Formats: sequence, C-alpha cells, structure tokens
Amino acid sequence: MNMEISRRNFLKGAGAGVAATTIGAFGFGEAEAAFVEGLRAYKLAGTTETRNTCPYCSVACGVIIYSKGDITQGTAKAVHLEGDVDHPTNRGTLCPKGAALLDFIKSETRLTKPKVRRAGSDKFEEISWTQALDEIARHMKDDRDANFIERNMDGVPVNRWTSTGFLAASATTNETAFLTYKVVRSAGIVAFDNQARV
Amino acid sequence: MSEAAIHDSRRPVPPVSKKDLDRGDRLLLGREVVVNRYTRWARINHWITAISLILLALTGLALFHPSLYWLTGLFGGGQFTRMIHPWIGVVLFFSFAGLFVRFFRLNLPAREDAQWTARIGDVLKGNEEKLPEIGKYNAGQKFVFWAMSILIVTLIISGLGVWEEYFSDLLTIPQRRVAVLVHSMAAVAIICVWIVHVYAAFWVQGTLSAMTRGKVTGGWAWRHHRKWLRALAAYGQRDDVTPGDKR
Amino acid sequence: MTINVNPPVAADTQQQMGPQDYIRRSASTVPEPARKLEAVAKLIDVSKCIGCKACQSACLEWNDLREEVGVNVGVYDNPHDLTPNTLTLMRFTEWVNDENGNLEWLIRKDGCMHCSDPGCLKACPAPGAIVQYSNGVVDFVKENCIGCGYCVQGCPFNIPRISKVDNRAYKCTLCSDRIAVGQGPACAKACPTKAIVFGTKEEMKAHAANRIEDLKSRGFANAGLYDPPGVGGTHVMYVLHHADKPTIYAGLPDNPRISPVVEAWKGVTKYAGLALMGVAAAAGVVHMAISGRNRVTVEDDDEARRLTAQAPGAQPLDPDKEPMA
Amino acid sequence: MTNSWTDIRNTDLVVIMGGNAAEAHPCGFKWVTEAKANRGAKLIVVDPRFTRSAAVADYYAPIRQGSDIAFLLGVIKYCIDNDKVQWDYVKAFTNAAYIVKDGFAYSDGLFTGYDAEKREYDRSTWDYEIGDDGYVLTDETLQNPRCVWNLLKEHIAQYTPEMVERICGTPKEKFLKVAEMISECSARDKTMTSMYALGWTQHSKGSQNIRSMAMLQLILGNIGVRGGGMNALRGHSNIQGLTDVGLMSNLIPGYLNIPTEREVDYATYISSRGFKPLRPNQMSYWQNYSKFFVSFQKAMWGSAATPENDFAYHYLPKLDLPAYDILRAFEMMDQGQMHGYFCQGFNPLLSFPDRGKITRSLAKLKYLVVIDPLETETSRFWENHGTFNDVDSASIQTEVYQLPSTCFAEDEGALVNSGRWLQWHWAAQNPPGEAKHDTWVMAQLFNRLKKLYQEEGGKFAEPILNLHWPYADPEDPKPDEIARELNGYTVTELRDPNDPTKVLVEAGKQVSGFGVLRDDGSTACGCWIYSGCFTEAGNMMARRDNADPDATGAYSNWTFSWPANRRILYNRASADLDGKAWDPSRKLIEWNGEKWEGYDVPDIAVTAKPREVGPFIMNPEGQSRLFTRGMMRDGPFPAHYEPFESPVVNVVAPAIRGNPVARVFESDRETFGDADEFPYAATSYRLTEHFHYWTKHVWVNAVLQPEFFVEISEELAAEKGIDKGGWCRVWNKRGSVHAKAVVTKRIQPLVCDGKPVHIVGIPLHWGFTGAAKNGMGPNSLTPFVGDANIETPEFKAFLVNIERSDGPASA
Repeated sequence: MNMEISRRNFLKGAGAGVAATTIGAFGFGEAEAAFVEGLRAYKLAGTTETRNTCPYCSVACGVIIYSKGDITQGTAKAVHLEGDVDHPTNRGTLCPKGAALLDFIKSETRLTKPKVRRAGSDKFEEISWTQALDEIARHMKDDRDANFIERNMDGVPVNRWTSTGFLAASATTNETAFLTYKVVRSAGIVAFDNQARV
Repeated sequence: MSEAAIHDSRRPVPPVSKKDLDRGDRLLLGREVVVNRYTRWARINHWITAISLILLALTGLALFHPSLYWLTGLFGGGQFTRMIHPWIGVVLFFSFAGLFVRFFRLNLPAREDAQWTARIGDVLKGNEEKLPEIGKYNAGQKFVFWAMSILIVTLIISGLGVWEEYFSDLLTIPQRRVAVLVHSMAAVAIICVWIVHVYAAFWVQGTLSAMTRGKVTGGWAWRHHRKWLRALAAYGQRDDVTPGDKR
Repeated sequence: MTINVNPPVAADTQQQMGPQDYIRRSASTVPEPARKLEAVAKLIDVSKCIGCKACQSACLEWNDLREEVGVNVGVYDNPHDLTPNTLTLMRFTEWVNDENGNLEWLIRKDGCMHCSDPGCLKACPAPGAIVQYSNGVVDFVKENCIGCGYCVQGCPFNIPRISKVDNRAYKCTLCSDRIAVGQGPACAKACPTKAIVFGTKEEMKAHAANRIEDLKSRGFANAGLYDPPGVGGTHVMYVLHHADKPTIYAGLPDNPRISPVVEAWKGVTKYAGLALMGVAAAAGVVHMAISGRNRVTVEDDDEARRLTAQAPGAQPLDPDKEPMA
Repeated sequence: MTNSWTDIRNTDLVVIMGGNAAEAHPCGFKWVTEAKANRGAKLIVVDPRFTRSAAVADYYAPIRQGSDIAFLLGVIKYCIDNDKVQWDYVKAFTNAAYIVKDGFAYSDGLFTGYDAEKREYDRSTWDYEIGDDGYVLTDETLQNPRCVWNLLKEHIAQYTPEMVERICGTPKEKFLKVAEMISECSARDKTMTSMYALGWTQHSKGSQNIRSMAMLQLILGNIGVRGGGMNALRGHSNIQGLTDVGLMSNLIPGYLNIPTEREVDYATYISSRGFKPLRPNQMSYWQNYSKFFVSFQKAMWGSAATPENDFAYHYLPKLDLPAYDILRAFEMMDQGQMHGYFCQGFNPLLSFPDRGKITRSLAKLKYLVVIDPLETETSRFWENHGTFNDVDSASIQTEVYQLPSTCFAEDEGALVNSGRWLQWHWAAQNPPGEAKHDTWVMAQLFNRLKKLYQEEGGKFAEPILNLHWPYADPEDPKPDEIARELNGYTVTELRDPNDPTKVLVEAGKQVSGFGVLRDDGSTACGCWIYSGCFTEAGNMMARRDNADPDATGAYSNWTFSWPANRRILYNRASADLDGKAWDPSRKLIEWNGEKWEGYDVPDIAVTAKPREVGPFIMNPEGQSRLFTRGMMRDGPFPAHYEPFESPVVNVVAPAIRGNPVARVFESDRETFGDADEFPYAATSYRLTEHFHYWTKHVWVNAVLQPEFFVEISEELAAEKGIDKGGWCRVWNKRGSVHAKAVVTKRIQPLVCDGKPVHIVGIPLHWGFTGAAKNGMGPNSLTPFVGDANIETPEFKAFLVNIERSDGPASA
C-alpha cells in the first residue's frame, strides 16, 4: 500500500466533496534542496510509521505513530502522532484528545517504577517488581484460603472467592482481557467488573 | 536700571540688562577679547543630547525605510537596533530636559525676534548690519530650541506607545497605528531641524568653538549677538555669579 | 493481508517550495518567480464546526508549541486569546437569532487569514521577515524578524503576537512546512467533521458553493463565503450561515482592509520624509555655495575691544593661551 | 451499535438523545456531518443542555434529565395515532401479533407481581400464551385485545403531548415538531438512526430508556437496515471488547452466563438455556449454547475439562446473587466483607458514585493493587491533598501497590470499537522505565499464585493448577497466542457426523468460525462470537483493505467484525418478507431465489428461505420484541419513573420514588435528598476537550480546558448572585464541591408540572493528579443507586443546591 498516495488523498476530506488535489495541482516541479530557507524542516523525515488505534473512545480512530529508533533494540521513541488517512472511520482526522496523544505517551505523570504504600504511611516507596508481585501473590493466597466458599449450606459446590475483587480496564486489548479473565475466574473471583457502566 | 552710555553710529542702541546674561557668561580681556558662552556642564549635556539624537536618527531611519535597513549593521543587527532605539530615546529625553532647564529663559521670545525673522533674507545673505542687535540667541536659534523641545516630547510619547517590549498593552491597535505614524512624522521633522542647526553652526564661522571650548571671540559676539556683548560690557557678569566660578 | 507493520516514511519529505516561490518579501523586492504555484486555501465551514478544538490541539502538536495551563473565566475559549504559542483559537459566541428567537452557538476558528494583500508584510521593516509565496501562503521568517511589532499594527485581523521570550512575531504559517511536501495544514487534517478543508483556492470556492447551497436549503438565507476583497481576498476563507453580518462571529471584521493610517505611514510618509530630509541638506549646500561662510571681520574684533575696554568684572585673559581669532 | 460508524452516512435522520456525539465522539460524528452534507440528512438533538451537538443540529428540543421514557413513549403514541407505522415490518418482524397471558397488567406505575419487600417482581405472568403445538398463539389481524400491539397502545395512551410537556418540560410545540420529523421515517425509503450513550444508561431505568427507542425504531422499521439501528456509542476504546470477553461478575465470554447456585450441575445449567423456538422454523441460535460453553471450558482448562467431569463445570464459581457489580463490591468493602481489590487501568475514586463512600470503603481494604500507565487518584486515595482529598493517611491501614503498565503506543493486540470491529494494532515504542505489559503482569501474578498452591496446597486449587497455559513463554504470553485462543482451535480432529471416516478438520487447527464448534470437547474457543478473527488464513483483525464497493460504508475486508465479520446486525430485516430491500437505494442483502446475497454477511443461513426464517435469530421467536416477556427486571414495557432524586413528583405514579426495582442499598437511603432542600436538577457529563480522568495528565488538553467548572443558566446565576467565571459551591447530603461558574444561555430553566426547574451541569474531568488545575468532580455528589437490570449508577440525574462562594480553601 502506498503511503504517499494516501497521504495526499486526505485532501479529499472524507468525501466532503472536495476533489482530489495532487501535488501536481500545487504546481510543484522538481525537488529543491533538502533544507529550505525560511521553512521549518519537515519533522517527519526519517521516522518510522506504526499503525495503532486511539485508546480513548470507541470510535477507535486509526492513528499513525511516528517514531525514531529501533523497537527490536529497545530504543524506539515516539516523536509524533497523526490520524491514519487510510482508516475508514476517521479518515485521518482526530479529536482534540487524539490529536494530543503524544502528550499522553510522554505525560510527566506516567508511571515508570513499581511502588508500594505501607499501612499508615503518607508516601509511596519504590519496590522491585519481584518483591511487589511476591507480596501481592501472598496477599491473594492468604485471603483466598481464609475466605473461599467451597460449598453453600445445601452442600452444593459454589467455589466463590468474594473477599477480593478485580476491576478490569476499558482500554486494554482483548488479549489482555482474556488472559485476565482466565487468571481471575480460575481463582474463583466473582466481584469482577469493568468500566462498561461508568 | 541705567542705560549703557556707549554710542553707536549705525543702529539704535537697545537697552540691556543683567537679564540678558546667563550664569557663566564672562568677558576675558587681554590681547584679544574672548567671551565664555557655555559652561563645561552645559557642553557635556549638549553633546550627550547630540550623540543620542544622532544614534536615534540612525537606528530610527534603519527601521523607517528599507533602503536604510543596512544601518542596523552598525548596531549589530535588527533585533539589537530595535532593542536599543527606545532606550536611547529615554536617554535623549532626560538629557534634553537638562538643556531645556539651562537654556529656556534666554530662548523666550523677545521684541527683536520679529524684526529678525522679517529680515530672514538678510539673515541668509549674512547682512548682519541690516538686522537688529540680538541677545544671546537669535530667532533662528530659538526656533531650533523650541522645535526640538516640542518634537522630543511628541517622540517620547508616541514612542512609548509603540514600545512593543514593555508597553504593547498601553494602547489599542488603532491607537498604536496613529502613534507610529506620528512618531515617524515627528522623526522626519526633528531630523530636518537638526540639519538646520548643524548647518547654521557650520555656516557662521567661529560658532563651533562655543560648544567645543565654551568660548567665542569678541568679534563673533559683536557681529552676531551684539546686545548680549553690550550686556556683558555693561555688567561683566550676572551678580549671582561669584568671581572665579567654574567654567 | 497484514500490511507491512512499519513502512518507513521514505520519499515526499523533501520540501518543494521555497524562496524561489516568493512573490512578496518584506522591506525588499523579489524577482518575478519562474513558476507560479497554484493558489491554495483553507476553508473553514463554521456551520460544520463542533468547536472541539482538535485544530488547536493538532496545531500545538505539529508546531511543537506548548501553552501554559490557564484558568476558567466562565467561557469555553481556552486560552483566552491568540498568543505566540496559540496560533489558532476557537472563539465561542452565544447568539440569539432575533428572527426566530433561536439560540445559535457560533464557533469560529480564529487565526491568520493569509491575505492576498497582507498588511503585516506591508508594515514590516525587516527585509525577509515576512514573505508571501505564489500559492498565497504568508509566512513569518523567524530568523529575519526583529520584533518591532509593526506587523501587529499592519494586520487588519489582529493576528500576530510578539513573544516576550525571544522578541519575535508569531502567527499561523498555514503549515508551510507541510504544504511544501504536499500535505495540508495540521488543523485541516485533524478536523473531525471536515469543517476545515484545504486544497486549491478554486476547489475550495467550489466546495463552499455546495455548502452554501445546502445551508440555504436549511433556511439560512444569508449563508455565504467570507473572502474579503478589502485585502485582495484571503487564503483562509469562512463559510458563514450569516454572511451578512460577520461581526457576530466573535468580531470578524465586516470589511477588513489595511488601515489608511498604516497606508499613510508606509506610503507617503516614508517617501516624503526622505525627500524632506534630502531637501534640507541640499539647501544647506546650495546656500553655502551662493553666500559663502558668514565670517567675523577685523572691524568686528576692534569694535568688540572698544566696547569692552572698561567693562566691569572682566577677567584677564591668560597670556599663555593661544589666541581665539 | 447494531450498525457501524461508517454506516451513519446512509441515514436520513439522526436523533441524538441520551448522548452528545459531537463532543464525546467527534470523529464518529463526522459521519453525521457527511450524511447531512451529502444526502441532506437532518439532525435532531434532545438534551437538557444546548450541547456542541446541538450547535450543528437542524432542530433542538430541551428535556429534563431522567424523563426520556415519557418523551419516547409520547413519540410512539404520536406515530401510532397518526398511522406513521412501517406496518409490513411490524407485522413481519416483531411480536406485535403475539397473545399475552391473562393476568399481566399495569396500573399505578406497577406491573403485576410486585413484591415491595424484595423490591422485585414475580414475572411469571409477563409471557405469551403458548398453544398445544408448543408455539406461541398469535393474531395476525391485531384485533385480539390481549395481543402485544393492543397492550402497547393501551400502555402508552397516557403519554399525550400535554403529559410529555408536564413531565419533560419540553414545550408541546417542540415535542410535536420532533415527533413529526421522526414519524416521517416510518416510510420504507426513510431511515433514522439513534445515537445514544451514557445519557441513557446512567439512570436507575437506563435499560428501559434504550428499550423505548428500540421499540420506536422497530415500529418505524429501522432495525437491520442501512442508516438505521440502535447505536450505543461506547465510552472507552475497548469496553465493547471487555464486555464481549465477559469481564463481568455474571458473564462468560460471548454473553454466556456464569452459573447460579440453583444450577447445581451442568445438566440443570444447560437445560435452562438453549431455548427451543417459539415459532415454527426459527433458528433460535442459542440452541447452540452448549457448543460455545463446552468449547470455552476446553479453552480454560484444556485436558482437565472432560465429559466425565462435565467439562470442569464445577471449576466455575456459582453466583448466589444476580451480580457482584461495582456498587455491591464497594458496599461489601464498606461492610468489611472485602479485603483485597485490583484496579487494572481504572480509577474508581473518581469514577464511582458517592466519593465519600468510595474513600471510606477503600480505607477498609487490606490490600489494593493498581495497575496503570498513569498516576491515578485511586492509587493515592490515602494521600492528603487538602480540600481535594482530605484524608488522614496515618489512620488508613490499606497496603497499596502501584504497578506501572504500558499504554497503547507500546503494546500489540486488538480493540473492539462500537461497531464491533476487532482492530489489531502494533507497538510503536518501547515501554518507559520499568513499565510492563498487562499480559506480563497477569502472567506473573498467576504463576506465583499457582506456585504457592503447588507448594503449600490450599482451598480448591484445581482450577488454578489446571488452568490451560499453552504459551511459548509461560512468563510472558504473546498477544497473537492469546488471540488464537479467543478464535478457537480443534483439540482433536473433527469428523463428519454423517460419515465418521471423513476428517473435516485436522487436530490443532484454528477454527474458521463458530459454526464448527462442538460440545463434545473436540473444539476449544475462548470467545465464540470472536471465532473467525484468527483463522488458518491468518490474523483477520489485522486486515487493512479499505475498499468499500458502492460506498455502502460496510468495509467488509477491513479488520474483522463480530459475529462472523457481519457489519450490520439483523441485516435480514433490511429486506421485506419476500427478501426484497425495503429501499432499493439502500440494498444490504436480498434473496435472489436460491440464496441471500449483498454487501454484508447474512444474519440467517444463506439459504434460509424468506417467509420461513425470521431475522432475529438470537430470539426463540425469530422476531423482535415490543413486549420483552420476563427478560427485564422492571417490566416488559418501559414506564416513566422519576430519578431517585427528582425536582418533581412522578405525575403518572405519585406514590413511587425512582424505579421500583432499581438497585438501592438501605444504608444509602439516608444520603438521598429531596427537592425542598436541594431544589436544582443536576447532571454530569464529559467535555470534548477531555477523556474521563486521563487527559488531565495530557498537557495540551489541560490547556484546552484547564479548570473544573459547572454550567448554570443566566436566570439561576442572577437569582444566586453568581458571576460568570466566579466561584460557586454545589452541594447535597453526599458532598460539596467548589467550581468556577460558566453562566450560559445554553442552559435554560424548564417548566415541569407547572413548576420551574433549574439545571446544574457538572463536567467530570478533574482530580488531584496530572497537568490540569486541581478540582473535584460530580461523583462527590452522585447517589449510590444503580439501574434495575445492569446496575449502572444514576450519574445523570440527581439533586443539588448551589450558592456563590470564595472558592476552595486551598485554591
């Protein structure tokens, strides 16, 4: 699929009745020098395009993330984000939230380290992933073994763990969702919900 | 106040008084007659004003017409030119204020100014004998003095109005448009006045020394400012000036 | 079936527009361009605008600008005005249509109109600080800007803003850096309802005609295109449902033109002024040639000596000083 | 959505009610502007506020929040009274002709069988008369007074335009204008689309709001056709997916149910499902329930799910209550019955009603685990932030773990949009710092828990020990591995039932769709409705062919749409009884003599003859329901009920407060306020510049809408001396917030039952973390009340008082 074509096709404006406008129509001739006096250099030159989906509302607009670096080497960093003009729903457009997604990715308040707040404390302290996960698993097992309901009064097996709840997200992938489902249900958790209602 | 008794054949001798003199105006007698016209402080004040005015003219003209934009080169580029011009303006304003206080008294209009102006043709021809006797300043000099005063006030006010860096909110945009127009017109005017001033000083031989060394020759005073010289001859100095005061 | 996940941005990042396409350059002249780019235009259909501010968001992101987080002052307009960082701004007006008593929420995207006859460029004293390309884009060239603010006085739409940080003027560039590679402005690309569209000016006028027809069919008898002739037309145009009264859209000028004051300042004053100064100087030269210098004569010196002979309070002249005359 | 975003371009009339698409879904709203610009479609907005959707509407009518049912039943009455009914559609595709059991009745706001003690109905009379042949009795002439159509007419008789004005505050002439515009869409060649969102769901009778419009759409013949449908605009990017995959207390992926205690074994469980048809020849697709269920069990527990142990039926928890929804979870916390809680990308401290109760409840937990890419107020609920979170840290014993997860830009997988498209996306950058994928976090937790049970033993460990975990790297399952499980695969080879020697599908292959799933344990499938999303042909969710023949808006080769890549649900209904399109210009599928063909995957068997098989295959009727039998807890027909906190009494049933079977906990009743003390009708909503509590972390969005405010009319502002842009205080028994005042013409006082009603609008985007100014939100004020059927909190209608203020102490 030719990105150049589609990048220009957005001028059609989602069937807004504006005829296709090509570079030719702009009267551009042969290429000039890469740096042009008086013009800001084109900032997407040499970036990598990745197809993604806006994580906000359920219109699920297609976005293209422009990044520098190599994701296989752990050096990829997003530098810009725009609507995907090939996407049937948004046709390259984005709302004020989608258009600012780069600031979400790079938000100063993004979490980068596991933290724990001990009982009665007034601050978070850093903790290693391993220790955090070990402690959480221990909390789970203790609570489950202490409160798990195997059978009800009539002796019917009910296998309910009602004393720990799990609130699933709203923007994670189906894959995350199903893995979460497997883990939560196999443990017998019933207070299981998602953001569908709020 | 008694009249000077010295007789003159060509023109009626005007009455003179100490009021025709400035502090620091003094006669020096010896092989020749020399007259102290401007004190050291007056001269310093004048030259600060003069340099400011010249710098302002250069920086202003640079932004006034594209063909003169190259002048910004003298001041390290457009940004710096734009930045210093208003500051020099402030310097000029206060410096000139000093001159104004020093000079305005003897620049107030006098009877003889009208005749002098009426005979402007003879002024330009240099026919001094056809002109009335003049005090320390003639009508031409007074015109320059008052023109400068008015224009500088106009320039500083309109200038503040378009001083983007600090006073961009002072005026509305339409007001700023008028301000910038007034500013440029006033600038043109003051430059013309300045040209007259400089030319006159150069045309009338022996004038420059007044602002360089503060002295003029007796002959110069007799020829161009006889009434002033008569006053000196009659009183030598203003009595509020004690002997041996600084020049 | 699964497309290449990460196709590189290969060609088409070379900018194909530049100084060779200038038709105007502030405080200087440019040679007639060898080629003429087709006029482009951004059309803002106010009747389609939902005031979502995606244009503001996209503008901040594309131009790597960040405005400071402000406060709420009882309206939806945020920030409250254009700034050196906010090159475009949604202005909201709650207007009651006295014909039918209906409330109309008029939402206009404010920003540079890219006039064919740009007042900013006319007022600018710095050579090359403001340029106009043959496709109609009016752009500020930061490197050449001296921050005098004359463009502010020159603009009929109150658009340019001077940065207190670097003392340079800023306004919408129509994303000249994108147009140069064949893309439209970031705001037009983002606009969810395509209330902002971009293309050649001819296409935009044709598109506007359709929109106006649709609006008339919905009872907006005065729907029309805003392409003010007073500034030679603009390369940012509006479709208005009430084109008969642009001012209701947050003070959009009814008949914008470069202020006569600015015209006078940048026109007659400029030339008359130079002439006047020249004449003054020349007069001096001529006068000198005719009448020669006004010299002090020996008689004058003698007269002075006679007059001052018995002057009281005169001081002796220091004999060592060299004579004045 | 029954249709898709891109299908909206085909409509003639858009009704935005119970939503605000232009602000909450701008890029989806694009298709409304396209329909307007390209086919002259009209847009109607009915909302308490003149929203940004209203700004571009052809007609706007105000309505008091929480009175939508009265309005919609009024429109239905208008259509019936004026014979604006798509009769062929109603007769062929709805249960209008069905005879209802004697004994069913409605009076004084209540249906038969109400038990005030239990706040519940005995729904046994809410059903059809069944004939000796086992099929329901009908009267195609619609003469029988007990047929659904006549009961409906009787039920809505009271909702006259005058009554609508009394209840809704919508001026009669405005209501009639809207009703008239809508009724035009009963024509075969005119369709209307309904775009709604939480403006309808977040009420104590949310489900019935939506039913009312669905009934109207059926009467107008707009379900299953291009440009029609009931279009729920889901709030979050994958809330559709999380619901499909069943992340709810009572769900199994694909809308199967978690068993209840009464279903003591698999046989009992399955007998009460797999409905047999109520009419001859109907598909009643749920007859395949057991295939989907068994395949799910195989995906969960693999070889441990055998015919002998009822495919591990008892590994599943059994519910003693209809649901352990969020409201119940926090009620249990508050009662000290819940000790641990996980929040995976969720911020309940700001999202759930009655913030005071939420804070109190969280403080009673032993441990709280927050997995999120961003700081959340919930993860810092124990931290004192002055008036914005006034708590005493020392007294809170909860241990809180804050685990950094990745965001969309760093992970890979599929999200399901409102139109049921499963769209795959790829990672663009590496996670920042030590942030990890949610899949990794869940795998790590599971592996540790499993290890603990292996080493120490413990309560009923089998489901954990036997959980099917077929991943190349058990520590870090990959998205495509999980996607393959969701699609389903053959466990053993599939043989032809008629000829056992013939192998249809090899073992270990991806299934091509749910059609091949079996209930003998030979197939496994994580979520049957997703079957076909990742077949032997590859990842269908990653398809990017955006071709759209004849510009129908179907985009059939773009990613994958459940079920079976179908783009418009019930599309059989787009054609008349003989299989010809109602509107030739809007053909979707048509019967060509032997089979169905067209732009979409038919909803019924491709060779199912018209006049035989009905379009609504998931219903045992094969037809749609104007009368829902016992399927909704609060009535087979919608009826008007006031919100629990209402400025006026219920004029059709003065004795009733709120919805008689809505979810209410006794402990919360004392926090309800009355109109004499709290006279103003408040509602909460989103703004287009923000997305819930995420974008306050985004600098640009913080700039575009920096500070918390409330919106009030100029009249109320004048009455209270509140200045535009000045501070005001809004409060009720549950809480108090300070906000800037946006005084606007866009909110007008309404007159309901002769009394003026002022509306207070409260947007919800501010908290005490992020880039935006600190602020409070509506959930400090909203009541702890839930919808009768799905427990959605009543966020859209409650009471407050308001006064001028000097702003929060620390502001």
